[in-house]
Amino acid sequence: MSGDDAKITVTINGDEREVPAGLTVRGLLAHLELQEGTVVVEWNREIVRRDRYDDVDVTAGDTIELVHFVGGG
Amino acid sequence: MSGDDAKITVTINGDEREVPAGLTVRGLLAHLELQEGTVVVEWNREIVRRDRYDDVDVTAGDTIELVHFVGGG
Amino acid sequence: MSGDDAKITVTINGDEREVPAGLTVRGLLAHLELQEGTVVVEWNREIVRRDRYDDVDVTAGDTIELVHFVGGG
Amino acid sequence: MSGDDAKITVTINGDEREVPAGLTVRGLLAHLELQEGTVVVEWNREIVRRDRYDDVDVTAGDTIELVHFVGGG
Amino acid sequence: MAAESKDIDTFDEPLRIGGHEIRSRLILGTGKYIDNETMVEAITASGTDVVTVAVRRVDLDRTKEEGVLYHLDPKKWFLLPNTAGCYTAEEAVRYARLAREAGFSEWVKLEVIGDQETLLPDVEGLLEATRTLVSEGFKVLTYTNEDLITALKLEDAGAAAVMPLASPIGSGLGLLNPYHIRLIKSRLTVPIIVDAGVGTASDACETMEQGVDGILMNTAIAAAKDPVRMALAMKDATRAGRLAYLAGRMPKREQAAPSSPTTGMLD
Amino acid sequence: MAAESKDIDTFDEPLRIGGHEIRSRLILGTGKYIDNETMVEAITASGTDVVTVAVRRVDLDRTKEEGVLYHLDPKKWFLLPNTAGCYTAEEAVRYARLAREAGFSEWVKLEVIGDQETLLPDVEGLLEATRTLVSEGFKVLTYTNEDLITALKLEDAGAAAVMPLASPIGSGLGLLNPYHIRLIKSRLTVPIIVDAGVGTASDACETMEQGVDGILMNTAIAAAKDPVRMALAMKDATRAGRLAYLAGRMPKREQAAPSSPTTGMLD
Amino acid sequence: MAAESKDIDTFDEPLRIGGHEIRSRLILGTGKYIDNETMVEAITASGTDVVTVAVRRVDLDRTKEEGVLYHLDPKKWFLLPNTAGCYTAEEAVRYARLAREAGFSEWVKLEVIGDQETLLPDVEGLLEATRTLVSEGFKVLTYTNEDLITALKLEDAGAAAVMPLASPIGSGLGLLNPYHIRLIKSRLTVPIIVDAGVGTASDACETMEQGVDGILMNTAIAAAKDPVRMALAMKDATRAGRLAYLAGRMPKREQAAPSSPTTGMLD
Amino acid sequence: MAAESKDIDTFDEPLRIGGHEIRSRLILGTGKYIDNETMVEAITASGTDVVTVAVRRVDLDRTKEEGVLYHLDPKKWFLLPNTAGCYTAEEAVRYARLAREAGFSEWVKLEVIGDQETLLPDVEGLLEATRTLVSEGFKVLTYTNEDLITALKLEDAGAAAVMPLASPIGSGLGLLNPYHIRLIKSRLTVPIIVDAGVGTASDACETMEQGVDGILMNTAIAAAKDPVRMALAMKDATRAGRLAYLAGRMPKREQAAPSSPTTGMLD
Repeated sequence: MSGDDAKITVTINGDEREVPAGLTVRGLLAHLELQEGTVVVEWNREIVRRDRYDDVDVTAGDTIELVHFVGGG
Repeated sequence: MSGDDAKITVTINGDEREVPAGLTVRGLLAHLELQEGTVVVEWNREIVRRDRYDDVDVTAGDTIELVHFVGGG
Repeated sequence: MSGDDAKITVTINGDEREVPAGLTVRGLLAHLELQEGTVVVEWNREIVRRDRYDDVDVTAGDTIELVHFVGGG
Repeated sequence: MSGDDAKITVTINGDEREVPAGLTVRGLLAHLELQEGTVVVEWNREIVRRDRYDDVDVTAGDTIELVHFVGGG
Repeated sequence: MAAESKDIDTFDEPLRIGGHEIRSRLILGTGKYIDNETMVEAITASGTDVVTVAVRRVDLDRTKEEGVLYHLDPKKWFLLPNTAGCYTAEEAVRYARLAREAGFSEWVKLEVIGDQETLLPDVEGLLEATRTLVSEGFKVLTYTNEDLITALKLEDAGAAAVMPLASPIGSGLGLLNPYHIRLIKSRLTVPIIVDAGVGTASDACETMEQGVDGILMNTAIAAAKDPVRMALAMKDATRAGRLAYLAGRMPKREQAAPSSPTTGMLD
Repeated sequence: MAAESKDIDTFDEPLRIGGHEIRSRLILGTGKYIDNETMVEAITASGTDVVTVAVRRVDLDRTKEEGVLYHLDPKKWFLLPNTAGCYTAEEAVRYARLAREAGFSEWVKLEVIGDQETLLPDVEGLLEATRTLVSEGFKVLTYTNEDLITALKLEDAGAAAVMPLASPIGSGLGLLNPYHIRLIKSRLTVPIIVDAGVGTASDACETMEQGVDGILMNTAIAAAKDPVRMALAMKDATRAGRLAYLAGRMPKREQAAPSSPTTGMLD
Repeated sequence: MAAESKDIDTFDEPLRIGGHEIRSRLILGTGKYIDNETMVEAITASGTDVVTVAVRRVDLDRTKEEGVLYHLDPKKWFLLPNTAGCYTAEEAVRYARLAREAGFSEWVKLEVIGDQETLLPDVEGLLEATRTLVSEGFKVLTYTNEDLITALKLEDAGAAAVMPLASPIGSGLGLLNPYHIRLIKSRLTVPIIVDAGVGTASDACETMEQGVDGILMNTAIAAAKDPVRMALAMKDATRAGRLAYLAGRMPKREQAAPSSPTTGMLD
Repeated sequence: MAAESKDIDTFDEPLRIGGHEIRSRLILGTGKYIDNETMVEAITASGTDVVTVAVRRVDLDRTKEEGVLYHLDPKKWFLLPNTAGCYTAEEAVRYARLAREAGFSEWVKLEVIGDQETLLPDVEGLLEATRTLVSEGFKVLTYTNEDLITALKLEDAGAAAVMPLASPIGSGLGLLNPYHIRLIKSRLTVPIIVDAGVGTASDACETMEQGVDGILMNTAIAAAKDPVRMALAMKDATRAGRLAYLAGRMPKREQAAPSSPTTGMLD
């Protein structure tokens, strides 16, 4: 058997979600079909620069916030 | 038969009314149970002074206005 | 002696003035060096249309108002 | 010669003043002809209760503030 | 009331209209009260000396109680009849004559209304009616708008007092145009009594601060949730505004200025 | 004064600050009067129960007459010391302690000024000083600006009353921001006393109509041409505004509404 | 100016008075400018289509340059003669006839002044003169006060436009009485052009927001420190007020309402 | 737009905040529009160079279209992120850092809200967050209240611009306190941009006439019946107010002054 379909649970934008194990932040954004340019990633309360998307691994129990700009005054 | 119960029609405050024939203004006020002190009489567009109440006869077709003071600003 | 230099006195815009005798309204405007187009003539309280400038003679004692447009609100 | 007329210098309400040596706060108020009831005494930045006027000695170099109520909004 | 009287005597003089002297500068209407008891109580609380009344047909079919004289003692209050509801000079003159015949006085509050929706006056009608009534010996207090020119003409016509509005009758919008009210007061010699539009106490106070001689109101008191309490408020507010005008207010400053001494501070 | 008292008892309840009960809703400052006689006469005319005083150095070289206690009987008026002129929390606390030592009470009107030109409060300093003084058992009436958030924090800090300004001290510009004053009143439970900026009677009347509990003023009376008459005007105006608020004003209408019956007119 | 025109065409329709169509809702007077160059520059900057002129005697002793026609090209601007300075209907009619004789049009801005100090109109004179001039075929734009009743009568008399004042001529006090201006607009069908009293751009903007059809001003521009810049400001302000009126403003709220989403906040 | 540009170049200089230059003095929020098309059309009509945006969670379950970047081209408009919805300094700082990470700039419109009902700022939180963000190299535009003292402290703390409110966010109550806005402008050197409360064009015009450097609004346009037309009105009104301020308004006069010559009248 392979670990390909292994899942971990992380908290994204306040909701617990199952995502594939072994993803980097870039992998997570791809998995969620989010276009990198428009999203900012906060990983366990720490902002992840775009140039570090490949260096940061998403592991079980992580708390991730994915934010962008919306209309506001 | 006597004329005691003879009636005439006059217009008082806009309404046609039957009143006994042969009344003076004073008699009319008494007939209508109006207290003289508080009412002003206009008889055929002419104001009737209190001291002339006995001199003015009410005849058929007369137009009479009986007014007094009411609350107003 | 000729009447060429005969003078008459008329009241123009409130002031008595001597002007040559025998002028028409058109002649008067020329005498005063006023450009016809911009002036309106009131002659003895009666407005003189432009087309009648030649018909109206200025005679002694006339009261003439010459008005135009000035800046105003 | 006696020390009766010995003087010390203290700062009262911002001005340096010579006052007799050996005064208590009560003595100082008397010396300044101030009526006790209406004045509050701050001695070296510390408020002196009325019942301690006899216990506090005024010594050279003390900074004393004597305040009262004046008209104000 | 001793204290009260002393205040007035010391701090203000009575209002004079024609020969008449009035101690209170507040005049009240008597319309629109929920009941006659409230009306009398409010009028009493207001301290007014003069109340207005309207001239209307006797209702021959209803109890005779409706007449306002059954509730207001003419010895206690001066009754000032109005010509409310009249849309022509002729009509207003007719009502004024009937009012005089009631025998209380030759005084009348003249109204000639120009428009049913706004109850704004018809100044042409006002001038005509004022001239007629003055020639018949009436003392005419004229309800008018804020127009100085009309006010000057009404004075020339012999009006005993000119009564410009603060805002439309019964609107409670307050003093919409203090500038024009001050203007009228500054140019006329007869008393100026602001009539109609006052909605609450500060409106009355502000109005009197313009220097006018008095205020006439009705709805602001009759339509308040608690008319008697509002009547008391209006009494105080009218006097407050008058006294403030006489006292002469402090100048306004764009900068602040301390109320306590800036000297004598501690080190 | 019987009539007066009856009015109050019937038409309004006393103002309660901390445990204290005050009958008049008008509080007066004692600064800037041309002379002490005028000050006492004006304070008396105003009917106030509470007057503010400042804490300053005794002038050792001048007559002792200057002390305000020589003119104001503490039995007749409650003396409320202020911290006017203080620019830091520490300074204000020092003045408050000295004031308390004078032995009249633990009440203080707290001012921490943030700018000499406008005398506007420093809200950070106010909050710090309020916390300190409350912890030392003072009853603190805090002069502040129109900011609701600061007012809520002052209440949390234990202020006995919150005193937002109508406009800058001594400006006489009147109630610049009724909206925020209403807002503060609607959200706090401690008494709201508008302090500073009132210039004339209608300002006081309008201020009380916002529903606040009282007004504190000084310059409007002291700098009026006739301070005593203005004091009387302010007494009436404050009460008028309060009563109007309690009475509940008529609704405003864009249309007019007749005060006299529209029926019963003649043909 | 392409963008400009597009705006107007898309967002507003032209003002129609009588048969005439005017693209700009701002009408300018031509008096009181420091010099003719500034006048022409300001008028040009304002984008107006119509300017008013006065009728006066030719000065026989001075240079002929004084006539305004030497500076204003009647092909570029519609010249609207006024009857300023006339105190009777008869006088105003005389000036109107002389103005028409100048041959530009039968339009006249009618003024009948009732008082030298305030320059307020004499409404009786206005009505008489309007009737006479209309019967002689004039198109009469009548300067009047804020009185609805007079405005209604002027419309009945045949006025092509009614022009109530914002405040007295040359005062710059702004819109003293928006309520009455709205009232007049709501009841008349002819165009309402507010004439006189506007002092700065926000006055013009607020005036147009009342829904009126246009504004006539003179002193606000001529007496500004920089008339040309103020003319540009007035052009923008007039259009801004008009567009805001047509756009329909947001409702006022006593409570706040966030402009940014309240959901999607981080934990 | 040639004419437009010429006007600006001739009659006003651009607004400078920090190093940045902005041609339009009107800044718009992007919230509360019925749809994105209307938002973009209104923003375009307004002529603004800068629009504010909020930072919120991506909605993982909804279409990706919701992001404002799908509708607003960052090359056309400078995007100014706000910290709306933050109730503490710490929270606001967190949002500001996330916003900067989006990579457009180090600019942020700082909000620290003190109360959910009124959305009024917490000045203590504002000061703390401003100091932190400035130390991290942010350019901070701070939304604050009308308090001069707080404004002065924000400037000391390094704010690039201070943005006092006209009235509460989304209320549309207009400029409640022109006096304090003028005061802040007169005492600070950084740009003053009035933020929140403007309801209609005349509010914007009057606000700019106080001499402030710009206006930020959202609801007044988004919640107008016709947002695009209102956006155009606001563009004109903002410029009109600015130009009127620069032009220098005529002095107000209590008396009238004729606009037409008083000489040269006929006999």
